[in-house]
Order: sequence, then structure tokens, then C-alpha cells
Amino acid sequence: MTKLLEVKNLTICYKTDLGVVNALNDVSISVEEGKTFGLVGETGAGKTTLAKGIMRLTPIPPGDVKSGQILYNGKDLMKLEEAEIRKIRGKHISMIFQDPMTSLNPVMTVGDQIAEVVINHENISVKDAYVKTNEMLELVEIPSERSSEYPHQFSGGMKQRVIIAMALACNPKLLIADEPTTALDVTIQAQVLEMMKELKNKFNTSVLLITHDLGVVAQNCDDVAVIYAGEVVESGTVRDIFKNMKHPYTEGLFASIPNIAEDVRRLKPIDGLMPDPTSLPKGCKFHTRCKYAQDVCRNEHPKMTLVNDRHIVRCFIQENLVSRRDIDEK
Amino acid sequence: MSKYIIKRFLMLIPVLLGATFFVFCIMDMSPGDPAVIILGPDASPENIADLKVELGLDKPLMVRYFNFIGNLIKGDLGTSYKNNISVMDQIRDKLPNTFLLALSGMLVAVVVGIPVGIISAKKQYSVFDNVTMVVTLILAASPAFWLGLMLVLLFSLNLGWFPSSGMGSGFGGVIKSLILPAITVGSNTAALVARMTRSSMLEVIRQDYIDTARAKGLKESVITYKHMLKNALIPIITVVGLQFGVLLGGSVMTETVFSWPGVGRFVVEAIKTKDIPSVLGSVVVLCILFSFVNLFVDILYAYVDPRIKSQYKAGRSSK
Amino acid sequence: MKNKNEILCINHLKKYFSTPKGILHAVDDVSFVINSNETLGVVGESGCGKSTLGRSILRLNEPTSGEVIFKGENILQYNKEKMKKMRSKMQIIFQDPYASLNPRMTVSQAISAPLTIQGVYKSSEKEKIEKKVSEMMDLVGLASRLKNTYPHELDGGRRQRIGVARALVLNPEFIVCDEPVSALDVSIQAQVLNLMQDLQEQFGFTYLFITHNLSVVKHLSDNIVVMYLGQLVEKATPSQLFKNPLHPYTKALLSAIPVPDPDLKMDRVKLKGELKSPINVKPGCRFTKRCVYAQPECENKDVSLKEIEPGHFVACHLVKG
Amino acid sequence: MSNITKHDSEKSRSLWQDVARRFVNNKLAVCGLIFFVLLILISISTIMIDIITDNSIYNEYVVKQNLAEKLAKPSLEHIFGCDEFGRSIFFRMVWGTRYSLFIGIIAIFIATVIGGFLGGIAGYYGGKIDNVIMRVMDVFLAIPSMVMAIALVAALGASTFNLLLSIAIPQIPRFARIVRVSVMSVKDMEFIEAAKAVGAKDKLIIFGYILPNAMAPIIVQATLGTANAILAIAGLSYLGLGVQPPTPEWGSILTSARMYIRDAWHISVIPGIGIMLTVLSLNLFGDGLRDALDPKLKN
Repeated sequence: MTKLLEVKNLTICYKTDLGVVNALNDVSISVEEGKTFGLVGETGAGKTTLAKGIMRLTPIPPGDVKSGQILYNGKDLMKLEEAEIRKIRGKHISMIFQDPMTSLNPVMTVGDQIAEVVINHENISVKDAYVKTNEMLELVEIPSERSSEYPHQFSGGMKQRVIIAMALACNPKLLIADEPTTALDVTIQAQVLEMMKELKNKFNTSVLLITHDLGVVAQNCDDVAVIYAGEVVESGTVRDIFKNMKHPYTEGLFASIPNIAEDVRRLKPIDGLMPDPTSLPKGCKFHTRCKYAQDVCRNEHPKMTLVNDRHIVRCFIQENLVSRRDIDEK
Repeated sequence: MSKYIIKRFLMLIPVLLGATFFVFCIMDMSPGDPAVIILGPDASPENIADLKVELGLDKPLMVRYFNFIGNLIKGDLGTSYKNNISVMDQIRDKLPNTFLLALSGMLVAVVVGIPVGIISAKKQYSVFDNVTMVVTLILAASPAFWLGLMLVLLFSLNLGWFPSSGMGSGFGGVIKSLILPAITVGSNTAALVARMTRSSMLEVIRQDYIDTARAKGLKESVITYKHMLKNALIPIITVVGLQFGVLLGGSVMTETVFSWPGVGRFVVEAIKTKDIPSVLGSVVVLCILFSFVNLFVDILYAYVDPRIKSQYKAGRSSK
Repeated sequence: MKNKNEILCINHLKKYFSTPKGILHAVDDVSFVINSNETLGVVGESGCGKSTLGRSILRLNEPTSGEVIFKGENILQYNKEKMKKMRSKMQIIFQDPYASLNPRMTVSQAISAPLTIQGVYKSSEKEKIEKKVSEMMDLVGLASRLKNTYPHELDGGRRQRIGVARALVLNPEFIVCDEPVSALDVSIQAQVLNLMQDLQEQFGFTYLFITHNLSVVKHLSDNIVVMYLGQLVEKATPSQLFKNPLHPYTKALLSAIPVPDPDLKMDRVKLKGELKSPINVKPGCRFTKRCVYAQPECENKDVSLKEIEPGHFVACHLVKG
Repeated sequence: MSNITKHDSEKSRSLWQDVARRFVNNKLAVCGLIFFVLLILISISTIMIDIITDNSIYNEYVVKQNLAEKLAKPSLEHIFGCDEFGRSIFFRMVWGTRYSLFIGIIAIFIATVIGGFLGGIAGYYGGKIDNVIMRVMDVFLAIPSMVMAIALVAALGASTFNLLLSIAIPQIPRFARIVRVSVMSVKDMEFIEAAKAVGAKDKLIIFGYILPNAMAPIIVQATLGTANAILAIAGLSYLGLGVQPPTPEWGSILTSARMYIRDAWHISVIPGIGIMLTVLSLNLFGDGLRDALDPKLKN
């Protein structure tokens, strides 16, 4: 398998009035060609920062990209000039944002907005660009006559489909979808996800799917990374994470969601709250909420440890420095 | 679209009726008997009574108001108490000058204010931005007529570039004499428009669709003009429309400073001589002018913002 | 059904709003019964009228018609004075933990406001109020040192605990929970759900639990009603509903849930078109336009709930009992 | 998110305390406030002086003509120079402070109370009442405020009290609009419903819940409105339609400035700077308040 995108040791922080927010700390992930990579985490974990960081859309200031590499087909995007990265955006890597209601320009017709990206990247006439636009609209099951309508004339699900059409119009290699269905109702979510899956297979696009919904990950992704407080705590194939989870945070996430398939009378939530990103705890970032935490967790920072050749975990339990036994037996 | 315009136009009628009625009532409250003012203090009571009947002053307020409106529609605003000249004729001479002044002031405000606001927003916290913000604060805080005095002091008296008063003749003469008054009238609004444009742009810059545009790989200049500006202009159009009323008010004072032959100076003179028909006529005409400018702005607004247009298509009124 | 202790009975409740486009049938002829100490889950997608239903029951929106019978009395006929007294028995927990708290009130003020408004204590009885507030904060798991903080200083989970404490301070019997955990992250969501379950066990509350989240509703409810465009389309116990959904809409809804298990793939029941709002509705089943099984009779004949098996009701022409 | 753990150990701050803290951090706004307070102190002290000295200082220095010093340039003796009647502009400006300031403040206070009441009713009850009130306000808004002020002065006659009215009345619909929008944005929030759900009465909801939360934009508009009112007062006085001579209002000092602009530039320049600084200080104060009240608006 060839790696299409490799993010290596990306660290991004934001300077705010309340202090420096360490949004991403030394994050490494890799997306393989033709695969869907899921990134799971809760609010404030750094998911959107990562998505924007890959596109080099981090607002600077207040953002500050401290270090890291973003290798796309082996080429480091961090080293590109602004003009060169613009050729990548929309053409090689596209992005879908969370809220379809606000992601489209309200004063431009949807057709113009799709055609714009085609004209920008493809060397074709304006007329052909609109032909392509109509094709794309039909592809996401929106009648092409509606291309001269404005975003407010579409429902939420249709808007997200317009955005998908726009993102795929130049046949990109990688699609970054940042919570693409969070703002949608469950039936609409299913439609949109299904459509994304079909188009992904049709165009052989790789997808980086960012979400907080474990169900969406299970049904759509090949590989998964779990992110907590700006750090990847566990990553592997979807089976590794869902069937053989190792990190206490991942376990906590699963225990927190009511299971639709079996009856659990009581949930087992993770204690406490996400740490303040302006003053992250020393040691393992999760130790404040972890029932297995020992002194070593409070003082040392765990390394990424291999479980198998794909599955890696950042936890001292895996490093055999902390034992689960004493707690579970109590 | 034409349906929208007609509807807006029809909605204007009750507003104008209300506004003119209010102004008519105010004027009616003014002390002093018009008949006495016209005939002088020595006139005999019979003459005064006769004139009252002739002027229709013996009738109740509502009757007089509807007579006034009826005459207004026919283009008759009565005659001045002072010189017996038709008020309409006098206003007809002067209104174009006031309109020209207010419009030029608006032009100054828009042509200077919007680009300055855009640059300030794009280069937030730069030297340009900081200087602009200080200058606009000072301009917005200065009384327009005083700014006029300062311009006269500097450009007419010290540098001798422009005439200090009156209206020149011929195209070049008019333009030359228009420059200082236009800057005077427009300066406050220019400052306001610049600040509004800046904050509106900064608001738009934060929107998700700008991220979308960036993610498409568009050039920054395309993003600024195609995506940001059109959205940022929507709130500014409303402000500019409302400011036209301020400009008309400001013209009154500026005309006095520069002896500009407009309605403003006319109305101030009329007030001082208690020439009620002239005051009433001028105020009513200014209100009508303002309302029509706002109507135009409303239409422009619908043109720029597709949400308003389709709201209307759905058969709803917008406000 | 009657042998259980029925606490709330809704009969033909309607709530219409007039909008510029026409009459919006937000809640249209809804009837159900809730037993004491049970939870009725209300599920549906945005715009189905589930929030309006909750608010209409509490008369926060005055219903257009129908009956809300609480412990044998129709509270819609209560006058202001009687209704005010009744309000201490029926409370609500809101969705948005940010908008549902007055930003100018401290935690203890927010929790004690219902006490003084209802006249349980006079505002001069500071000590009693303080004691009650401490008790409540303890109950919902808020540290007492937070008593003088303002909502903007707290996170969503804690704010929602304040919302719970405020609803419980008057010792109500029936509580409308309007998407109380939708705005929270999953780990916090589980904490609040557990809290609500514990409190129900401890005090015997009756919940009307409104949500769009099917797994949450399955987890908590004794009975579930599914709403579509202002009407109930199915009513069942969780196991009936999830094992044997009868209404095509329920089937579509259930099959759309992404299951957090890579080995379980659902066959999705597809829907046609998009959700419309129930404005100027025509007779017939409201789901017809989106239903893949729709028959001619669906278009013009109104449907009502009918019992297919004990406790399992459905409003569909195609399901024969 | 970020403020969760932080404040637990600290003493809790109310929203108003937060506002004050943010305001104090804004240097320009604080300068504006200080200047404005200074002007109020000047006004009050000159009024006190007049009462104590039975107007003798006023008569001697402010209104008494001294044609020997006619149009005198600024000097050590008369730091702002003299006007066409030889009166010290410095004294006239110091004594004139009260007119601009208090007429402006009182006019805006009247407009805020009346406009606030109408807008509040329209916003809270909505429906027909709202429609009627706002249509009437639309009628008033169709008259440019300066034009309306001029018409009012023309009809009522030029005096200080009439000036006050003619500044206040055109502002009423503006305040009504702002209060209405503000009340509407608060009244549908869930915490209002929560109060209704425990049986709170309308009175408590309006005064205890809605008003405190709807205050922010009203306070800001009142501050900025006062600045505009001061400009309008100066303008009307300049036209001779406001405060009448020999009362030393700033705008009226400028009335004669145009005539003597060739010989005595100081008459034009100095009072104008006074007006400008006053309005500037109020604008800075108002902008600072807005940013402090709603940090989201701050760019």
C-alpha cells in the first residue's frame, strides 16, 4: 500500500488572551491511497486544527505551526510557496466543512461556486466548466437546472451534497471531511455518507474523515486514529480499534455510548473533564481521568508502542510499566 | 423584481403620508398668526380675517392637511409669506443644488470609505490600519460645519485653491466650488463607512465560506473581491442609505458655511423670517427625497442579497 | 394499561403556528399516556415537532386544542394561579446548557430562583434557601465551591447539572427533558445520562425524554414514540421498536443509525426526497411522499395509531394487524 | 472549555466585573471616560461658581463685552483669544461646557426612556402591538433627524428647552428599534422559558430577566447617541436655531467665526476642537463599552 498523505510530528498552537492553546502536539498519521482514514475525538481535541493544518489553512496569527512535515505523495507541503500550495488545494486535496449552512457563499449561485473551482484548476473553457458543474450536480443527485439557485434555496443535506460536488469537481486524490454530517439529521447523514462512499470508490479518492461519532467511523473507515487533547493516543485498522482497543480513553469512549445492539442498563462514563488546553497536564495527558493512572503516568510522557504492525498505542500499560490488574479486581 | 419595486413603492405611501402629516402638525403649532405676519402688525382685523379665509386658515387641521396634500400632488406648495413667490418655484431652483451636494458628499464617502475600510481590514493592526482608525475617529467626531470652516481656512484662504463660498458657473466652476462643500458633507459619512466596511469585512473573513474558498485554492485577491466584498457590502448598503438622511441634514449646515444656493440655506432663512410655507415645503420635499433614496437603496439591497429577493418571490414582505 | 399508575395523559393535543407561508401543524393530534416512574422517549428528526410537544404539555406554548391530563385533571383548563402552583409538579430540562441559564445569575441564584418564585421560601429565609441549594448541588454532583460562580465560567456538563438541579429543586413528579445531552460530548453525555437515571430511581420521577439520538432513547426509555411531521407514527417498547420496527419511517430511521461495530452492516431502508415542514397539510399519510412502499390509499386516507401487538402501535395503512 | 479549571480556585467574577476588567484594559476607552468625567466636573463646578457668586463671574468674564480686546489673538492673557465682542473664548468655552453636555445627556436620556419603553413593549409582546408601534416609528424615521430637529425648532421657536426636545424626539424611533431587537433576541432564550416554567410573572420576567440581559446594546447606543446629540446641538446653535446669544454654547461661538475667519482664525479653530474632543471621548468610551460588553464583536 502506498501512503498518499503522511503527517509527521505536526505541532500547532494558538496564542489567545488566556494563554497558549496547545491544539496539536506531535501528531503523526498516514492516509493510504484509496482508503478512508477516520480521526475520532471530542470537542477541542484538535481535529479541525489538524484538517486545516494539512491544507495549510491555519490562521496565522493567532495560530503558529511549530514543527512537523506534511508529506503528500512524498512532497512536503510545509515547504511549498503560497502559490504552489494553492495549486494543491481544491485540485489534489479538497475539504468538506462541518456546517453546510455556513460553508457556502450566500450571495453566489451554487453553480458559480462549483464552476469556480473547475475554472481555477482545469485548463478548460468557461462553458466546459459549467458542463462539468452540471455533471457534478447530477452526480450528487441534484438536478442540474438548480445550478443557478442560491444556497439558501437548498436544504441542509442538499447543501452538503453541493459541497461534496464542489470538493470532488477536480477529481482530487484526497478528500478531508471535517464532521461532514454532524449538523444533519440521521437519515440525511446516511444519505450523505453513502454518497461519499460511492463517489470515493468511483474516483478512487482517499478520505480523511474527521468525526466524533464512533458509528460513522465503524461504517465508513479502514483505518482509525483516536485523538485526545491534541495527541494521537491510539491508531490502527478499524478492527484493531473497535475489537481490540488498548488505550483507556478509547475504552472509555466506547463505554460512554449507549449500545444499540445490546442492553446495558448503566453507562460507564469517563470521569472528569477534558483538560484545559492552555495548561495541559504533565506526563500522560489522560492521566487526570484515567482509573489506571500511576506515578509514572503523572510524570513521564508515554511513547507510541506497537501492538501489532499497524496498531499503536500511547500508554504505559502497553509499555508494561502500569498494570490494569489492581484496578479491575477491586 | 418589478413586483418587488412596486410593492416597496406602495409601502412608501402611508409612510410619506404619516411623515408629512407630522411635519404639517409641527408647523401648525408655530406661534404667530400667518395673516398677521403677511399683512404686518398694523393691519385691520377685517383684513386679517379676510386673508385667513383666503388662505383657508379658518378650516380644521385635517381639512387643511388634505388641501395641502392635494396641492402638493399638483405641484403647489403655496406661496411664501414674505415675497409672495411660489414656494415650489424656489425649491425647484434650489433642490438640484442640494441633491448635487448630498450626492457628491455620498460619492466622497463611498469612494474613499469603502476602499480604505477594505485595506484596513485586510491589513488589520498594520500602520495603515492604525492611522486610518485614528483619522476616522477624529473625522467622525468633528462637526461637519466646523470641518467646512477648517477647509475654507486651509484651502481657500491660505492656499487659494478653491473658492470659499457660492456656486461657480459653468461645469468647471461648479466642480471647483463643489469640492470643499462635498468633502465637508461627506467626511463624517466617509469615516463611518470606512469603519463599517472594516468591521464588516473582518466579520466576513471569519465565515466558514471563506475557508471553503481558500480550500478551493483560489487566489487571495479573488477571495477578497469575489467572496468577501459582496457579502461585506450588504450591511454597508443599509448604512449608506440611512446616512443619506444625515447628509441632507448636514447639507443644511454646509450650505450655510459655503453660501451654497440650496434648500438648506433657504430653509434656515425661512425659519428666521417665520416664513412657514417655505419651511413646510422644504422639509416635506427633503423627506420625500430621503424616502425615495431609501427606496432605491432597498431595491439595491435586494439586488445584492439573493435571500431578500427570493423571500419576496415566496410571497412574503421582507420587513 | 390502566392497572399501572398513569400520571400523564395527552389527548388529541394540537399546536398550530401561523407563519407567513401558512398554518404550521407543529403538533397535530397527538395522544399518549405516561405511567408514573417511567420514561417515555420521543424521537424524531429536526422539525418534527418534538420540542413543541414538550413545551405544549407544560403550557410554555399554549396548545391550540386537546387535553393534558395530569393526575386526573386537565391542566389546560387551569387558570393562571392554579397553573402556577401546578408548575412545581412539572418541570423541564433544556437542550442548550448555554442559553438555558441566565448569564447574570450565579449557580446558587439559578437553583434557588424557583423556590422564591413559587413561594416555597421567602427571599428573606436565606439560611433555608442556602441549605436547599447545597442539598441540590450535592445531589447533582456539583462541588459546593461553585455556588457563587456564573454559568459562563463553567463547562457544558456542569451547566447541564445546574439545569437539572433547577428543575428538581421544587420536587416535581414529571420532567420534560428536551434533548438534555445533545450538546454534550459523549464522555460528558454519559455522565449526565447516568445522573438522570440515578435520580429517577431515587425519587421516582417520570420523564418525557425528547431526543433525536436513537441509541440514547433506547437506553433510557420504557416506551418510545416516533414522531414525523407533527404526528406519532409508532409507539412501542424499546425492544419491540428496535427488533421489529413496523412503520416505514421508523425502519428508515433505525437503519440509518451508524452502528459502532465494523462487523454489523445495516441494510439501509431508503427514503425519497427531503423533509418538508408540515405547513398547510393535506389529508393522507404525511410520510407518503418519501415512502418507498406508498400506495394510492396512503395519499388521501388519514391514518391513526392502531395496536398491532400488545403495546405496539403504528400509524400506517400498509401494516395490517 | 479553557476556563473550566482555571476559575475554580479563583474568586468568581460576575459578567459586569468581567466587563469592567475588559474595559479597563482598553486604554483609549479609559481616556475617553476620564475626559468625559472631567467635562462633567467642569460643568458642575461652573454651575456651583455661578450659584455661589450669584453670576458675578459669569457676567464679568463670560458675557460682558470688551470691545478693546475685540478679536484678540490667543495670548498669555487670553489663552484661546477673544471673540468679536472682546470676550475671552476660554471663559466662554468653560462656561459653555454644560450646555452641550447636559442638553445632550438629558435629550438622549429622554429618547432612551421613551424609545426604550415603546421598543420594549413592541419586542416583548410582538404581534399587533409591535406592528403598530414600529409602523409609527417608520414614519418618524422617514424624516432625516436633522431636518426634523430644524422643523421642530422652527415651529417651537429657538430656546434651550426646545432645542432639547428637537434633539430628543428624532432619536426616539432609533432607540425603539434597538431596544426592540435587543429584547426580541433575549425573550426567546431558553432561560426565559425556564423562568416561565416555574411560574414567574411577566413583571419579573421583563425586569428581572430580560432587561438586564438586553441592556448592553442600549447602553452603548446611549453613549454614542449622546455624542451625536452634542454634534447636533452644536450644529443647530451654529445656525442660530439653538441656544441663543449671549449664552456661551460652543456651536454658537462658531456662528460668528465664519464672518471673521480671515482676521481671527482662532474663533473658528478652538471651539471646534473642543466639540471634537468631547465627541471623540464619548465615541471612544462607547466603542470601548461595546467591546467590553460583547467580546465576540471585538475584532
